[in-house]
Amino acid sequence: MFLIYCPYCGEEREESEFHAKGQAHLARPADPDNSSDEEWGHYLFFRENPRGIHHELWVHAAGCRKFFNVTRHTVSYEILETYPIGEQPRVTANQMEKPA
Amino acid sequence: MQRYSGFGLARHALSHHENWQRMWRNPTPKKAYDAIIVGGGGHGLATAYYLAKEHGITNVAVLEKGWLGGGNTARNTTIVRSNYLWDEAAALYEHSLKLWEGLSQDLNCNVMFSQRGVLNLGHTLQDMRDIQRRVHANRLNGIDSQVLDAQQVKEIVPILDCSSDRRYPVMGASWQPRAGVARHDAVAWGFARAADAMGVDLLQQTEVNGMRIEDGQIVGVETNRGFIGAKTVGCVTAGNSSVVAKQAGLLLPLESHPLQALVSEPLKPILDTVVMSNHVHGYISQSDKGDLVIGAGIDGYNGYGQRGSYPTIEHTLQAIVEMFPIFSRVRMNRQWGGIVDTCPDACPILSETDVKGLFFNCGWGTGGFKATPGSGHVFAWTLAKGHAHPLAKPFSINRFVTGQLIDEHGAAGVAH
Amino acid sequence: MTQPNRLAQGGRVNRDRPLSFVFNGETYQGYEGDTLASALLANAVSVVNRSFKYARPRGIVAAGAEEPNAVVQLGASEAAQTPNVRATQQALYDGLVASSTNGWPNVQRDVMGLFGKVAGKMMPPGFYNKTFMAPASMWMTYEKLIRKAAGLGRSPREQDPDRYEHFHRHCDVLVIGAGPAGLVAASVAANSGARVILCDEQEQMGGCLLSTTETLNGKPANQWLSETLDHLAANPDVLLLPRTTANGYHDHNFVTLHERVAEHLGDTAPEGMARSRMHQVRAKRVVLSTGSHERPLVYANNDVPGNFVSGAISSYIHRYGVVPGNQLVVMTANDQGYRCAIDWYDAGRNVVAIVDARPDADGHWVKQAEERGLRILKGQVVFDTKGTKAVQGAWVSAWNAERFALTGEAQLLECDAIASSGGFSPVVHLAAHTGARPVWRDDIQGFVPAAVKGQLPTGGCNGVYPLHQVLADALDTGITAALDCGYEASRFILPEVDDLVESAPLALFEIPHTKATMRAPYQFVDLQNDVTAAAIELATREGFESIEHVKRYTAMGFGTDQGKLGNINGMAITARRLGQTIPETGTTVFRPNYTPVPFGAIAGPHRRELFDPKRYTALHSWHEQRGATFEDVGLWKRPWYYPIGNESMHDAVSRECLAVRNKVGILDASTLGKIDIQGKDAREFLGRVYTNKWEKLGIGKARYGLMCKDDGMVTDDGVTTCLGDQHFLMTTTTGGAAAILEWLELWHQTEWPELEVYFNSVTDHWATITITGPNSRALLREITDIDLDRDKFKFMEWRQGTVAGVPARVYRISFTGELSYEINVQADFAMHVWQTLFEYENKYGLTPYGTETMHVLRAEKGFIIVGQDTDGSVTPEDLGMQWCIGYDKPFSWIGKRALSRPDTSRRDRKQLVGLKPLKDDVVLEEGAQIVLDPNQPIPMRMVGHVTSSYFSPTLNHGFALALLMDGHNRMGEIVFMPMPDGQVHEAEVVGTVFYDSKGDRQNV
Amino acid sequence: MSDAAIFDQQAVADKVTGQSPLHHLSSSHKTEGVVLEEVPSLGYLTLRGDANDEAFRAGVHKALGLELPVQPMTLLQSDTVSIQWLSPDEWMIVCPGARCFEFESALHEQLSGHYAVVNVSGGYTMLTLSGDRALDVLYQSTAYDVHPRHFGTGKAVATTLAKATVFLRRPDDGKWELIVRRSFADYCWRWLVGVC
Repeated sequence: MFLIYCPYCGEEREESEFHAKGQAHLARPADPDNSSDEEWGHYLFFRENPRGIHHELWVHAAGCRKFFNVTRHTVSYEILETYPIGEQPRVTANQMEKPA
Repeated sequence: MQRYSGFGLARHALSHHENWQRMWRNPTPKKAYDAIIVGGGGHGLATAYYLAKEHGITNVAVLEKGWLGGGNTARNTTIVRSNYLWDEAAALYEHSLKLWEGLSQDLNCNVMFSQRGVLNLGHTLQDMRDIQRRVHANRLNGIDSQVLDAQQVKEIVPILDCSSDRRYPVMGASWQPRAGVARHDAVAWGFARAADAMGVDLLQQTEVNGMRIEDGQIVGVETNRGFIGAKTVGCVTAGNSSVVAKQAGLLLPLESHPLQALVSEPLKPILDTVVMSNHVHGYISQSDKGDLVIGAGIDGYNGYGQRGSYPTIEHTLQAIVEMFPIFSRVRMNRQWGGIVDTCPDACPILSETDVKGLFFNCGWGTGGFKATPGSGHVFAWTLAKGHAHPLAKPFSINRFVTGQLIDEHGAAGVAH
Repeated sequence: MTQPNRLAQGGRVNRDRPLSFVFNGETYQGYEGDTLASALLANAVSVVNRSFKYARPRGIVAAGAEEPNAVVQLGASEAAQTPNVRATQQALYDGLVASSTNGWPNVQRDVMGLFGKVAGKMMPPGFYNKTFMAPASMWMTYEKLIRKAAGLGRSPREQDPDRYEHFHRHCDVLVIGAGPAGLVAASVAANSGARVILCDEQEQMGGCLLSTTETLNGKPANQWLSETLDHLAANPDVLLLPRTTANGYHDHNFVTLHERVAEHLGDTAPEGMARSRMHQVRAKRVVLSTGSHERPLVYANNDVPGNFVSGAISSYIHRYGVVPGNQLVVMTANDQGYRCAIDWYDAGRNVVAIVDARPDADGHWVKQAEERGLRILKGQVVFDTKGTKAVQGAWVSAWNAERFALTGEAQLLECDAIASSGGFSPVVHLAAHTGARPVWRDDIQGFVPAAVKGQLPTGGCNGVYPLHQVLADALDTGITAALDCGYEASRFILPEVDDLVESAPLALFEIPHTKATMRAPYQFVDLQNDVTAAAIELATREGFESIEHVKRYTAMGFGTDQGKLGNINGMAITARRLGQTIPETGTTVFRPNYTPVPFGAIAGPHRRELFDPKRYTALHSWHEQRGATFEDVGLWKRPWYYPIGNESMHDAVSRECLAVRNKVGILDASTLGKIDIQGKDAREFLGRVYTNKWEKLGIGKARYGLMCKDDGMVTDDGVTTCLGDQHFLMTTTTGGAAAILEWLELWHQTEWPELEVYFNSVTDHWATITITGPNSRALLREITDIDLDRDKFKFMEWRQGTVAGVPARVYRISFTGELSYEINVQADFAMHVWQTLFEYENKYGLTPYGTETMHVLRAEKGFIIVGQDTDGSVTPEDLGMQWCIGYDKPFSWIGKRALSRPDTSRRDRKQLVGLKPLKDDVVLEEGAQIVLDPNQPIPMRMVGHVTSSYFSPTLNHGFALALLMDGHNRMGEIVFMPMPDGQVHEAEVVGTVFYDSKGDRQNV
Repeated sequence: MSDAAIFDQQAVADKVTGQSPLHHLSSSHKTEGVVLEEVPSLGYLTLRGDANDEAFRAGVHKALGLELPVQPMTLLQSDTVSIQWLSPDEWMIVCPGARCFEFESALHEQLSGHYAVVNVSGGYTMLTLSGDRALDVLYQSTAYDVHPRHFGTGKAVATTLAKATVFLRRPDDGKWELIVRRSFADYCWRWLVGVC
């Protein structure tokens, strides 16, 4: 079970207080009405699903109710950072070219 | 291939079992094959088997990065059933169930397919509406399926607590008598042995780490043992499908999640059928060895770790004790996790891709084991003909663009 | 009663407290402090079980968690039956009743044993997969027979009378294993100020110190042990947990500990006490001081009762005062075997010989043995056992290690016990639970834990064995743990111990036989699953080259002991057959649990009424008193219907329906989700999350809204009210409340943070009482100060005032099609308002109704229930709700784009229609599938299904809603529903509104 | 002041008494070392706003006579009112039920711009836990670390209580406050009694 640092509460909390919400930084097409079916389909369904560094969205459901981003390794399950919505990750797969 | 039989076993016993042949060869890779299957799990091995058997294509290699059947084939709860809601899914799983019914004889390997029936319990009015809907659809699709009331459920599973004062009393169930369980490892070994016998090269410890694509056509794969050529490549890598797809520059509508299961210590026979509850959220059967084999839902986050969170196990056993209070003193022996590749509509992908000659068979999510022979059968057809088998056609990747999803969520319950 | 193997003195048992127990129907005596295993051995009970596959007689081989054979059925009563209890870990209590799990008619004379002898050769690994295939039709019969032989113990048939507790724990340092290493590490960390938990699976803390003859500070180990434990116990920030097994090590240093609180006290826990307790521990650092397991050696017939691992014998002597025999042969490849022989000799029994596979051992313990005049056979091995139900002798021969062959003449040493030691395996199981593969170390011929953040293996678990080194290693570990947790490390003075020189161990796992492996008598590797060296050899012959394949093919390590004794031997044997080293062969993966844990302990208090929360409205006690039956909707308990006397559900619902249509009904609608929305962009936000328009909704008005996900599928609906220009109250479905609030926050926080809006749940705050029916205005008028004039308070408006003296908001909205008022009051006052309304029960014919009547009434009006009439594959257009879609809204609201995808814009999608059965008395079955041609063969082409279906007492016929392919273009057509009994129901496709299609009644 | 629609929801006629969500159970439970009690009929206000906005903080101070806690997981209290930090833009105000509208109005009086005050008094009830074994009850009920070293006086968190949620507060050394949702109150009470 994970121990997740909530960037708003400022401390590590048990996984049972959170919900995982999938891939982070998903961009809704800026002009949906003029986006193609492919673009819309990709936005809705297609995901990176990496084996390794994953940027993902979580919500502190039983705590402060805030959404935030987590950079986590999907094999070791190590959490490398958490950061508020609107910020970019400091740890990325490119920096961490170590194989899983 | 050396035939297996009771008589053969006796003969081998007399020679102290010193003359058994290998189940499969350990070949060195050829430079090129007519077709390559990436992934030596149940589905991949079944694909190779049916390619050879039904389509006469035997110049085939199965590339497995670890050991045969070592992924989800080795890490599931062995349930086989076909009572899916939507026509497309029901047809595919029923096709598979029919293959299961003759599989031991076909492969000359007893996969111990035990048709002991599966109950899907209903605990709320909406559960029962969903069950009725699914059973009606099953019946008109030619699938054995019926609705039982709580009393009938109790007759089939006397140890199930059907009393009305439970938090979620049993209101009824759907019942598929032809469904059951099978011996998971033997399925992989049986397909492997039969495919090998027809000339398929099973290459273990062979990891694909690149796809060679020329002018939009696949021409082979890069592996830790060098380049291996083929103009037809079928990827059957379950939880790792997104990783393999990325090597071909493709993105898939998949997320890989840990799915956990557990077994009790072995017990004398006490549970003769498979009991699943979507609402209370646990499912259980008893293996031929006596273990209670128990599973539940997937963890919410993406993971390739073959392990999951403790709360999932905790909730699962709460569900089991809620349904079977007499199991409170039975002990959990071991838990494990698989990596399930889930699709947004809880249905698989059996599909061509934008790369000519490159096909994907993935997205089986939590329900892949039961589909093993059917999946291999239609995927082999697809690889042999170069386009989707009629049963595979609705499961194209393109459905996520057109919106023609086959949404088995809820309708099929926990899709195991 | 005598205990022939009990020493006159010694051991840590309390001879003043004799305990009586029953095993396989015979009554025996043991002492307080015994385990069931030590008591059985004291009473010279040698056969405790029959093996799983070959039904061979089996005895106790070990003294702890690694025991594979002594797995028994416990319990004097049916409810207390406990299967598969390991006798070596079960404390003896007075009145304990246990029996062997296999053996018929009894464990001494077992019919299956005969079968095993005759047919054993026919049962190599994988034999099931090679047989029972013909004829195919017979398989299920064969399987029944196979299953009869399955299993060890049996499940109880009655409910467990005990309860189980859960404790959440947090600490700086969790120390697992209270042997010398754990005690030192815990003491150092605790002295430094850290919060420490120290657990140990045994009845008493101390680990090997409980049975060692070594001295600490020149005194028996016991003195240092009790001083150290006393010191730890006195520290308020230290939690000592004996009888507590760390069974699972999960991510981020989350460890589950199972504390057996009352299992040693009796069949059931004493009043007020839990049977066991799960501690869920989150630790900053985890010290693994789990020690090591001694490996037995693999030789022929090494399963005959009387074969032990050597350290177990020392444990039985020192801890329980039990010597399990008179004549001992020791088979060893290291100095441990000598210690066992010395203990045996010092206990006054005869050591026949120490057989040492090494040609030249001369360490401290060897000298000690020589001083006692013990016979030592160097460069020799025990390769076979004489005896079936008890050891009668050991076959010994010289051997050549390099050629792996026996060289000399075999000689039989008569004895009644054989102790073997092949060396030690660090207990790495926990360290492997989070996925880290153990690392092989040649110098200790064993696997040690891989380096993992936050995890500190020490002592035997880290491959450090001599006591003085263990203590030093643990001191370092304790300091590291303290520093890691931010404490300044404290001083800790290690006890002085002798540095005893040991001779180098030999890497020995299996012993050759005079016959080839396949022809030799069984050489057991995994005793519980009857896996032999020959089985492993056969597996490799058949092409199983991965250790995982070997494990799965032979079932090695799949037992309840998870191969603690056998796995490393099995890997070594596999490696030899494949011509590989052990590290090349690799390990299998250890998984939780370390030792099995009862389901009940894991489930904890979350049972029966506490399995899931039951959510109640403020009016629940009234519903109960009125005799309502309840429906589960999400976690809520909602009144389903209110039967009077012996009324059937059908009659009750008919009565309730007619009351609403003709007089007035009352419904507790408090479970609807309610979200308070405020901010200058609240209106804009509503426009983005709902399909319809909101910019013109005035203060005092309410509007129905439909919500989609971005795939265009309907996900929720409800009425939203404009309270102020920037203040709205949204209602959601009962089941969707929490998810919709999170959904709104998701979009606000991640996509549109620039919109100024706040969402707050007020679901629990407001109680909602719906009164509906032609008499509702007159009824409400009796107790409100709100002007209910039809033109002043119109349909889809709300007013503020008092109802029954309580401040209230009243909404004039309707889910029944009748004149309706929804009275919202702060929940504390709901009961008062409700009861005041019931003062007018007789005057207006006020009738409480439940969800079933609500469903009938809303369906008569064609109002959908999201989740019943929709299933995640239905668009607003499919529902025929184009009136609720703002195609021309400036912002591309959630779900809009998806509606123009090729599949969602198809004209022949499944669409919501009404169905009127051609026979009035037919009520279609919900879920029934619709076909156009009832005479077609199976598989039939299905074109839709019935989503809602009821009998309407108002219309006096059945009616239904259905999703039907191209349904909107099929009005007037007849469709068919073939039923399992052969009947085919026929129905006409009609509109979805069955009653008051102009909507006059709600506008009166 | 926003245009939010507010009214005195507590202003009931004399004969009307409110009913706590635990009215059907006994209002206190005592076992060895633990006292569990309900404090019914308190006033609860959810406050939303920008903690970085000085005017907002000042307005709250003026309205309630208390600083707005801006440090995560802190609780500030006076004789009549307490404010619990819930998130960077959300606070829970607890006061005597009869004064709830007074404080609600005062807040609207003092605040402006983007903020919200929502009366949620009907939605919650407060349980208190005291006694030597109170910690043992909490250890069994929440995965949050309630050890005094980690959970000092003046701390307050939103976390889980068995399968429900709770606002857990430690207003003074001898007492724990548990604010639970109305519809879950029966479950929470039964759970706590079960583990006492």
